[in-house]
Amino acid sequence: METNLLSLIIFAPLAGAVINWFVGRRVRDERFIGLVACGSVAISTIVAFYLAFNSHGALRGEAPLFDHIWTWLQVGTLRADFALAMDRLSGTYALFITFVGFLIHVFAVGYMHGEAGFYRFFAYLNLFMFAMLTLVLANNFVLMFVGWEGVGLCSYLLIGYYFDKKEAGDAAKKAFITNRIGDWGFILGVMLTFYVTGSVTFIANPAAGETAQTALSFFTNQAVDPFTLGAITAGGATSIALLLFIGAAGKSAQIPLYVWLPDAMAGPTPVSALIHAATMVTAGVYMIVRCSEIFVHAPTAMFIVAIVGAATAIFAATIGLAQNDIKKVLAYSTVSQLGYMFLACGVGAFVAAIFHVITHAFFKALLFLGSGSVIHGMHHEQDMRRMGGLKKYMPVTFATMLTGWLAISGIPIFAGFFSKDEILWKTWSAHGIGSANKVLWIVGAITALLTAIYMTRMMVMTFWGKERFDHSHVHPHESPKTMTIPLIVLAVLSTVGGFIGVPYALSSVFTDRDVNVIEHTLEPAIAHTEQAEAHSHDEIVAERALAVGSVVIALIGIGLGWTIFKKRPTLEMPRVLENKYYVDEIYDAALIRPIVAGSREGLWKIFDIGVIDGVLHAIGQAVTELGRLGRYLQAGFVRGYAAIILIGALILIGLFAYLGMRP
Amino acid sequence: MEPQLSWYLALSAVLFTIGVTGVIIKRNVIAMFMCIELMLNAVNLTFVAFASFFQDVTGQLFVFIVMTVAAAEAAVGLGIIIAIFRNRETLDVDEASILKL
Amino acid sequence: MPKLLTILILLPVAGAVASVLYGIATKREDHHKWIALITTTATFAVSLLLLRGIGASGAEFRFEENVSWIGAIGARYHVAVDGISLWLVLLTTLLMPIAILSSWTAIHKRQLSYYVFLLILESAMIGVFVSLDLLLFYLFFEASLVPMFFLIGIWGGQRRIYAAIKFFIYTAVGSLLMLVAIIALYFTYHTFDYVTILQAMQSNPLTGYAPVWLFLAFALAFCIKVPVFPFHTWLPDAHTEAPTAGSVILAGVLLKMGTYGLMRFNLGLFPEMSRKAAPVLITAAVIGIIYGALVAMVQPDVKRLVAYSSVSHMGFVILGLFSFTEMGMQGALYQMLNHGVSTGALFLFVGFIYERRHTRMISDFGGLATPMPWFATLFVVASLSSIGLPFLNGFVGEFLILIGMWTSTAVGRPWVVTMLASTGVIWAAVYMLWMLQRVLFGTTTNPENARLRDLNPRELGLLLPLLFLMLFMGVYPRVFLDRSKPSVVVIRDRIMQTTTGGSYTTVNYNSKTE
Amino acid sequence: MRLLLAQSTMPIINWALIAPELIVCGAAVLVMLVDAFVKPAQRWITGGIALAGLALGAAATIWLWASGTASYDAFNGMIVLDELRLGFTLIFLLVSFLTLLISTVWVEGEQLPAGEFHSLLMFATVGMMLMASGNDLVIVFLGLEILSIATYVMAGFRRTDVRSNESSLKYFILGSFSSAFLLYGIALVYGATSLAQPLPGGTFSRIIPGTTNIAELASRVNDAQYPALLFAGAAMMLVGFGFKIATAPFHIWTPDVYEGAPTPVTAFMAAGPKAAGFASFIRVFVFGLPFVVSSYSNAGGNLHRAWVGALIVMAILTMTLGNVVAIVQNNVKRMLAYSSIAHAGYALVGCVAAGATSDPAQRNTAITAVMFYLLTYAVMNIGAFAVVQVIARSGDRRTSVEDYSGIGFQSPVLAFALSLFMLSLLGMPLTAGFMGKVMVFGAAIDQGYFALVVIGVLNTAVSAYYYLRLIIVMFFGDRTTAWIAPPIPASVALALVLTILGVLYLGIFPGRVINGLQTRIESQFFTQR
Amino acid sequence: MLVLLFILFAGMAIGCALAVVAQRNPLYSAISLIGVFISLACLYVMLAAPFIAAVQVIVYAGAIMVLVVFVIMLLNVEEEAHQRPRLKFLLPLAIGLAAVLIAEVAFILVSVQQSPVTAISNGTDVGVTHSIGSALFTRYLLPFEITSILLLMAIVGAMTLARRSALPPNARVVPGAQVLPVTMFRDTGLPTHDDMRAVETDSTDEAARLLGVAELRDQSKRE
Repeated sequence: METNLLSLIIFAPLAGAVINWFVGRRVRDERFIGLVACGSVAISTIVAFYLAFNSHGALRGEAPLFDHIWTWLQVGTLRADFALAMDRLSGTYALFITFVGFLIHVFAVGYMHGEAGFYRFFAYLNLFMFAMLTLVLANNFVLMFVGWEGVGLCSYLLIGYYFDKKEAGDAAKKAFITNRIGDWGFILGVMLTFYVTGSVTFIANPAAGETAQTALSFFTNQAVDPFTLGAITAGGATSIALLLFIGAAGKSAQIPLYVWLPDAMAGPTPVSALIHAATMVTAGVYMIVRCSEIFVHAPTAMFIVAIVGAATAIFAATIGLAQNDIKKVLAYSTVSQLGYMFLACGVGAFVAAIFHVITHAFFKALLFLGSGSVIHGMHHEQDMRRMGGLKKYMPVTFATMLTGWLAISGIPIFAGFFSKDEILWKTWSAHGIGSANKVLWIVGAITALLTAIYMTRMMVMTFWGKERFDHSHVHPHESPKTMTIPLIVLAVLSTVGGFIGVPYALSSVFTDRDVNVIEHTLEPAIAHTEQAEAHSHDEIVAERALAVGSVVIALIGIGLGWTIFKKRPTLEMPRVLENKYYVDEIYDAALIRPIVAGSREGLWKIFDIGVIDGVLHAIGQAVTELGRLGRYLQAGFVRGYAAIILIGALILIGLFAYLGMRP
Repeated sequence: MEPQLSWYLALSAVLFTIGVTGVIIKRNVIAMFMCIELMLNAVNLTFVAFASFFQDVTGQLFVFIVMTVAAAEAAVGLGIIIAIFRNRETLDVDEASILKL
Repeated sequence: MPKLLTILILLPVAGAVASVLYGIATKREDHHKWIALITTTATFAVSLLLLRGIGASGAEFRFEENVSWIGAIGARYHVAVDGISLWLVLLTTLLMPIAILSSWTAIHKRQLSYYVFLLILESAMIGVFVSLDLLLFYLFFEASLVPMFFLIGIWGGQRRIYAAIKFFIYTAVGSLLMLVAIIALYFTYHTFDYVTILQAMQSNPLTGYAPVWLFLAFALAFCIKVPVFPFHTWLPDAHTEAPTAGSVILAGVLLKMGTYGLMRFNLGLFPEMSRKAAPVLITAAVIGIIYGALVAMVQPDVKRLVAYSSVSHMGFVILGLFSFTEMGMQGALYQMLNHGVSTGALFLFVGFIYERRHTRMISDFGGLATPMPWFATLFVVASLSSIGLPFLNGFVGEFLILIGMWTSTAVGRPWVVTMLASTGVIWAAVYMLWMLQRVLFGTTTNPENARLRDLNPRELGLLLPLLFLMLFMGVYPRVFLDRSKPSVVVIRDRIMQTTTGGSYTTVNYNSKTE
Repeated sequence: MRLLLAQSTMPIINWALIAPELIVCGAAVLVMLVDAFVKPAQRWITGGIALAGLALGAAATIWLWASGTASYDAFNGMIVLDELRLGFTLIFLLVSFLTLLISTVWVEGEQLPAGEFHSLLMFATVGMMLMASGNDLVIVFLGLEILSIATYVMAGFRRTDVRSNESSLKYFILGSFSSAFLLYGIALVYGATSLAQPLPGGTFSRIIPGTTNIAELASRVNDAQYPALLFAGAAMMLVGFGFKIATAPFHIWTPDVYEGAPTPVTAFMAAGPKAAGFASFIRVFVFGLPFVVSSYSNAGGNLHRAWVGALIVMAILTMTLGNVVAIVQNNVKRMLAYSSIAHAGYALVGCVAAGATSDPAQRNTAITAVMFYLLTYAVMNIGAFAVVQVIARSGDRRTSVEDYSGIGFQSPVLAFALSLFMLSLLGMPLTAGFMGKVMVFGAAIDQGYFALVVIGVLNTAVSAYYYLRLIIVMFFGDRTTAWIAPPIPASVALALVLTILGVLYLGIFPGRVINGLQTRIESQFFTQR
Repeated sequence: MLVLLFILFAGMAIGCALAVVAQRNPLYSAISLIGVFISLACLYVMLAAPFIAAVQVIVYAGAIMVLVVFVIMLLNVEEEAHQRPRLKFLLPLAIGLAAVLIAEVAFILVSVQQSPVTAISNGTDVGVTHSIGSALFTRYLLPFEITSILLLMAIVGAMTLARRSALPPNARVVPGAQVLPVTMFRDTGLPTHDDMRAVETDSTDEAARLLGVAELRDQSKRE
C-alpha cells in the first residue's frame, strides 16, 4: 500500500539538518537548534509509530507500506528507485531507532550545552537519523547502500566533531576507511545479487510496476547451496551472503574490522550512544536479517557468520575486562554484544538477533548516556581509576545505570536476560552444523560470564569504593533534567523491554498463551530455517534448564566481579588485554606501513619516475645524442663535404649499376 | 683497328676521376677550381665522343654550352676567391671553416 | 537554430578577437577578463539551447551542419551533436566561465594573451566534441594542444617548461599516428566523413591487418590523452605545473577528448577490434585504477595527488567503455562528466589555497578548517563526491561502471576484474581522507595558516554550480542518462551485433558466474 | 642533305610560350639600367621595378594557364607548357616577390649595391623558371647553372663578412662539383639513349643518335642501346638534383651555406632553388624515366625501380638527419637550415609517391601534393626568415637562440608571428604546414608506403622539440639582458602580413589553391614534335 | 695509326691531369691544366670535331686559363708546402674513392663494349662550323640565347664580388658578429657583439687588431 507519510519519516530529520546547518549557524541559539533537532526527530518518531500501529499499520496489517518517491537509476536492466518500504522488520527497526534517537537527541541538548559547534553537531545528528532511516526503510539494495554509506559519513563527521583534536580526526578517518572496506564487500554483494537475480529490490511494489520476482524472492524456490567450502566461490547464494557479510562486519565491528569502534569513542558521548551502540552498528544485523532469504540458502555463510560472531563476542569481552576508560569498556562490550547478535544470525535465530538488537539498544544506550552523565559530572574525566564513590553525588545516574548493568549481565526480568537467553538457547538447539553449535554455546556462555564480570568492574570502579579524584578541581554533580529524563526512560525500557520477547518456554510457566510478541511480529518478514517452532516437551525443559544456567552464570560473574574489584578497584590487568592484543599495532606493521612505503618507494619513485619517465627520457636522450653525432658530419671543411658527396654518388652509381646489370 | 667509343669514354672517366680526386685533396681554392674545370673537360670529351660516333651535332653543341658555363663559373668563382682573400689573406680552404657543426 | 554549433565554435574566437582589438586600442590589461567572462557565459547560455533539441528519443545526430570544406581532398565541415557529445559540450562551456573566474585574481601578468588562449582553447574543445569529419576532428584535437601548451608554459609553476614540452610532444606523438590512420581510412573509403565511413563499413568492412593497425593508431592517440596506464606520466606534471584554470580544463575537458575519442571512433569504427582489444584495455584500466590511487596516496603535493587521482578515475571510464554493457558505457559517459565536475572543483580548491599560501605541499598546511570553515566544508563535499559517496555524482558513475563490468562478457572472469577495480573506491577514500586530515583538520600549527581568510563571494560563486551539480547528478541522474541512452545503445549494439568472434549475447540471468 | 637538315629543323619560335621568362628577364636588365642611372638615394626604385616585373610575370603565367589548355611544347621541344611548369613558376615568382619585400630595405641598410642584388635575384628567378619549363636536359642544365651562379654571388653578397664569403665559397665549390656530376650524367644519358637499327643485310647497324629531350628519353628508356650508361647517367643526375634539393647525403653544404649567407638570401635559397630542384627533378625523373607499364623485366622497369628505391632511402635519411641534427643547434639560421633539409625529406615522400604510381591520375595528385607542399613551405619559411632577419639586425648579429630569450612579450608581433611560422613548420593543424603534410603523406599512403609515412610522422614529433624550443625561449623565459625592439620596415611588415595570412589561408581553406595547382598531365609520354 | 695517336694524346692528357693534382704550386697546376686542354683539343680533332677543338684552345686554354693565371699572380699565394698539413686522411680516402669510381666506370664500360659494334663513317661534316652554326641558330636557338643571360649575369656577379670599394670607402665592419663566434668572447672579458662599438676598417683582420682581439682571432684560425 502506497503512503507518502513514509518519506516524511526520513525527510523530517533531513529538513532539520538543513535548517540547523544554514539557519542554526546564524542564530546561535541553542534552544532553537535543539528544538529543531529534537522536533524533527520527534515528527519522524510519531509518524513511525502511527504508520506502524494504525488500523492497517506495517506491524499489524499483512501488507507492507510502500513509498515510491522517484526513479533514481534506470539503466539497462538495472532499476533502482528511491523507494521506501516499511514491512514488519523495517518497521520494528524504525520504531526503536526513532524513539531511542529522540531520547538521545534530548540528552544531547543538555550534554552539548555551550559547545561552539552546537548547530554543527545537531545538523550532523539529524543527518545521521536521515541516513539511518533511509538505510532501514530502503526498498532496494542500492538505496540501502546510500543509507549505509550515509551513516558511515555521519559517524565520520561526528567522530571527527572535535576536528582540531588529532586523535579525533584519526579515529574518524579510521572509522570511515574501515567501513569502506566493508562497503566494498557490500556493493560487490549487491552487484552479484543483481547479476544472479537481475534485480536489486527487496519487496515487490505493485504500485511501482515491479515484477513479482525480487532480489530476495528469487531465492525462495532456489535449492539451498551445499554446506561446502566450494560454495563460497560458486557465485551463488553463498558468495552473495559472504560478500554482504563483509559489509555487515565492517559496519557492525566484527573481527577483523572491529578496530574502528573503540577509537570511535573519541566522539561526543551521545554520538557513541546513538551511533556506536544503539543504531548504526546494528545495521549489519539488520542487513543480514533483511537478506535472511539469501542466508538461509547459504549454510556455509551462516556457519562462518556464527563463528565470526562468537569469536568477536569472546575476544572483545576479554579486552573489555582490562580497559580503564569507561567508554572503552562500553565500546568493547558493544562489540561483544554485536558478536552475540551475529552468532544468533549465524545459527538462524534472526528473531533473537533483532530482539537482542532492541534490548541492547535500550540498555547500551542507557549505559552510554549514563557514562556520559558521569563524564559530564566529572568535568570530562573518563578514566575510571580517577573516579569512585560517585553514587552519592549522582544518584539518578547511579540508579539508572544500575538497571542497565543488571540488564546487560542477564539478570532475569531485565531486558538483557530474555534476549541473551534466547540467543544461547537457539545456539544450543541449532542443528545442521554438527556438534559445532555446542562449542558456540560454550563460547557464548563464557562471554556472558565475562560480560557480567567487566560490567561489575565498571560499576564498582565508578560508583562504589573510595573517591579517587581530588576534590580541589573536580566537583561531581548530578546532570540536568534534559539528561536525566532520557536516562530514566531508558532505564524503564531496559527493565521491562524484555517482555516483548518472552519465549514460550518461560511464559508457559505462568500462562498458556504464547506472548512472544516480537517473534510473531517478525515472523512474516523473515526467512525460516527448516526447524519448525514445535514446543515439544523436552525442548521446553531444556530451554528452561538453560535459562536457569545462564542466570547462574550471570550471578557468578557479578559475584566474581564484586569480590575481586570491591577491594582492589584499580587492580592491574594483564598487559596484553590492556593493550587489546596489540591488534592495532599488528595492522599498522603488517598492512599500512608496507602499503604506504611500497607505494612511495616502489610504485612512485622507482616505477613511475624511474622506469616510465626513465624510458621516455632515455628516448629523448638517444635522439639528442644522435643529433650530436650527426652534426659531426659538418666538420666545416669543404673538401670533407666533397668527399661525402662523392661517397654518396658512388653508392648511388653502384646501386644503379648493380640493378642495371641484373638480367 | 681504330679507337673504339669505349676508349674515349674510359679516358674521360679517368680524367673525371682525377678531377674529383683533386677537388678532394687540393687545399688551394684556385687549384680546386681548376680540378673542377678538369671534370667539366672530361665530360666534354664524353659528349664529343658520342657526338662523333652518332654523327650528331647535339653533343658538340652541349660542349659549346658547357664551355660558356665554365667561363661564367670561372668569372664568378674567381670573384668569390678574391673577395674571400681580401678578408682572410689566404687561399687555404681549410681556413674557411668557421661555419661548422 | 540551424547554425547553432558553428556559433558555439566561433563565439569564443570572436571574443578572443575582440579582446585583442581592445588590447591594441587601449593598452588596458585588466578588462580582458571581463570580455572573456562575458563571452564564455554567453557561450554557455547558447549551448544550453542544445538541450531543447535532444530529448530522450533517438540516437541520430542533431543540429547537423554538413558543408564541403576542402573539396580537393573531400574533407567536409560536418558537425553535429548526439546524446554523447551533448553533455561533453555542455561540460566544456560550463567549466570555461568557472575557469576564467578562478583566474580572476590569480593571473596578473599578460592577461590579454592568457584570456585569448583560454578562449581559443574553448573553441578547439567544442570543435573536438562536435566534429564528425575525421580530418576536422583531428584538426581541433591537435589545435587544442597549442593554447594549453602556452598556458602551461607561460603561466605555470616552476617546472612548467618541462611539463609543457612533455605534454605537447607526448600527446603529439600519439595523435600523429592517428593522423596516418585517418588518411589511410580516407584512401580506403575516399571520405573523411564519420557517418559515411560507418555506412561504407557495413557494406565492405576492412580486411586483413588493416583494422588492427588502424585501431592501434587511434587507440594509442586516445590512450595517451586519457591517459591510460602506462602512458600517464605526462599528466601529473602537466596538471601540477599548469595554472589553476589550466588544470581545471585539462582534467575537466581535455582528458575527456581521449575517452570520447575511444567511444566515438575506436568503438564506433572498429567494433570487432574493440572486442579483441577489450581484455588488454580492461587490464590496463584496472592497473591504472589501483596504481593511480596508490601513487596518489603518497604524494606530498596536493595538486599532484589530485592529478594521480585522475589517473585512477579515468581508469574507471575505460573500464566502463570496454565492458560493452549499456550500464557500463552509460556509467563511463556519466563518469566523464562526474570527473569533470569533481576533479575540476578539487583543482579549484587547490588553486585557492595556493593563491593564499603559494605552496601546495600538504606538510605546509594543517588545521585549515578553523580559519576557513566554508572552504573546509565545500572541500570535504567535493572530496566526498570524488570518493564516490552515494547521492553525490561520483557514486552513480562508478556503480554503473562496476555493475556493468560484472555483468560484462568482454572478459572471461568479469567478477575478478570488478572486485579488483572496486578496491579503487577504498583507496580513493584512503588518499582523499588522509589528505583532508592533514590539510584541513588537526591543530593549525603554522601561524600563516591561522591568518588565512575564508572563501570570498567570487570563489563561493564559482564553486556553487559545481557543488549543485555534484548533488543533482547524484540524486537525479536520469536527466543525463536518458538523453545519452540512445546514442550509447547504438554504439554498444554495433559492438555486440558484429557476429564473428565469441558469442556476445546479453547476460542471461539466473546463470552463475563461472 | 644539308638543306634537309636546315629545313627540317627550322626554329619553332613561340615567344608567347616563354612570356613569363622574357618579362622577368627584361625586368632584370631594366633594373640594372635604372640602377646605373639613378642617384644612390633612389636605389629603392630598382626594387619597385623588380616587384613590378615579377607581378607581370605572374600575370603572364596566369594568362598562359588560362589560354593554354593541353600541355604542348615549343622551341623544338625545348620548352614545355603544362601545369607542372606553371604551378612551379608561380611558386618561384611568389618566393622572389616575398624575398624582394624582405630584402629591399635590408640591402640599403647593409649599404650593398641594391641594383645588382635585385637583378641577380631576378636572374635567379629566370633560372628557376627555366628549370621548371625546360623539356630538354640542356635547358634544365642551363637554368640550373643560371640559378646556381646567381645564388653563389648572392650568398657572398656581404663581401666584408667572412661568414658570407665562406658560405659562398663552399656553395660555389660544392655546387660546381655536383653540377659537374649532373653534366656527366646528362652526357651518359645522351649517349645511352641512342638506338641501334640493323641495316638491311649488313653487319653494321645504323645508329639513331641519343637524345636529351625528356619526352623522347621517356620513349626510349626501354630499348636504349647502352642501358648500363643510362643507369650510371641517371644516378649521376640524381646526384646533381639531390644536391640542389639538399637530400642526404648531398645536403652536406646546406647548413653552412644557409648560416653564412645573408638572411634574406637564405630565405630565398631555402624556398626557391629547392622548389626549382624539385620541379626539374620531377620533370626529368618522373616524366623522363617514368614507370613503364608491364616492363619490369627490361631496362625501363629496372631503372624505375632503382631510382624509386634510392629515393625512398634518401627520403628517410633526409628527414631523420635534418630533424635529429636540428635539435642540437644553437644558431637559429642553422637550425632552420636543418629544418629545411627535413622538409625536403617530407617533399621527397611525395615525389616517391609520384614516381611509384603508374596511374596518371594518382601521379597528378602526388605531383600536386608536392607542389602544394613546396608552396606552403615557401610561405612559412620566408615568413620565419623575415622575422629572423628583423631580429638579427644589420650584419646578422643576433642569430643565436639565446638572443631570442624572453622577447615574447617585448616585441609581441615578431614573437607571435615567428611562433605561428614555427607551428606551421611543425605542422600543427590550422596552419599551412599541416595541410602540406597531409597532402604528401596522403599521396604516399595512397601508394601504400605506410612505413615511410610513419617514419615521417615520427620525425615530425622529433621536430616538435626544436620548433617549440624557439617558442619556449621567446615566451617561457624572462630576458636577462636589455632588449631594444627592432623597427619593422614597411616592406617587411607587408611580407609578414602576406605570409601570416598565407599560412592561415592555406591551413584553413586550402581547397581552392589545391584545385588550382592540380596538374592534368594525362599522357604517359609527351607528344613529340 | 689512329690508335697510336689516341694513346699519345690520352697519355698526355692523363699525365697533365695528374700533374694538375700533384703540383703544390697552383701556377704549375694551371700550366699543366692547359696541357690537358690542348691534348683534349687534339683528341677532338681525331673525333672529327675541328670547331670544338679550336674553341677549346681559344676559349679554354686562351681565355679562361689566362684569367686563372692572372688571379694567381694577383693574389701571389704562397705554396701549400708552407702550410701545416691538415685532414691527412682525405688523401688516401680520395684515392680509394677514385679507385672505386674507376672500378664502377669500368664495370659499366664492359657492357658498352659488349654492345653491337658500330662504324664511324669518316667524311662526315657534323663537326664543321657550318653545321654547328646552323644547328645553333635553329634547333638550339633558345639555349644559345639563354647562355647570353648566363654570361651577362656572370659579369654582374663577378663585378659585384670583386670590385674593391663598391661601397662607400671603409665599409662598416663589426668583428664581433663577423669573424669571431660569440662563444669566443664569453670567456674573455671582452664585450659581446650586442654592444660592441663599430670600427671603420678595410678588412676584418684590421678590425680585429683595432679591437684588440687579434690574437683571439688567430686562435680561432688555428683551431
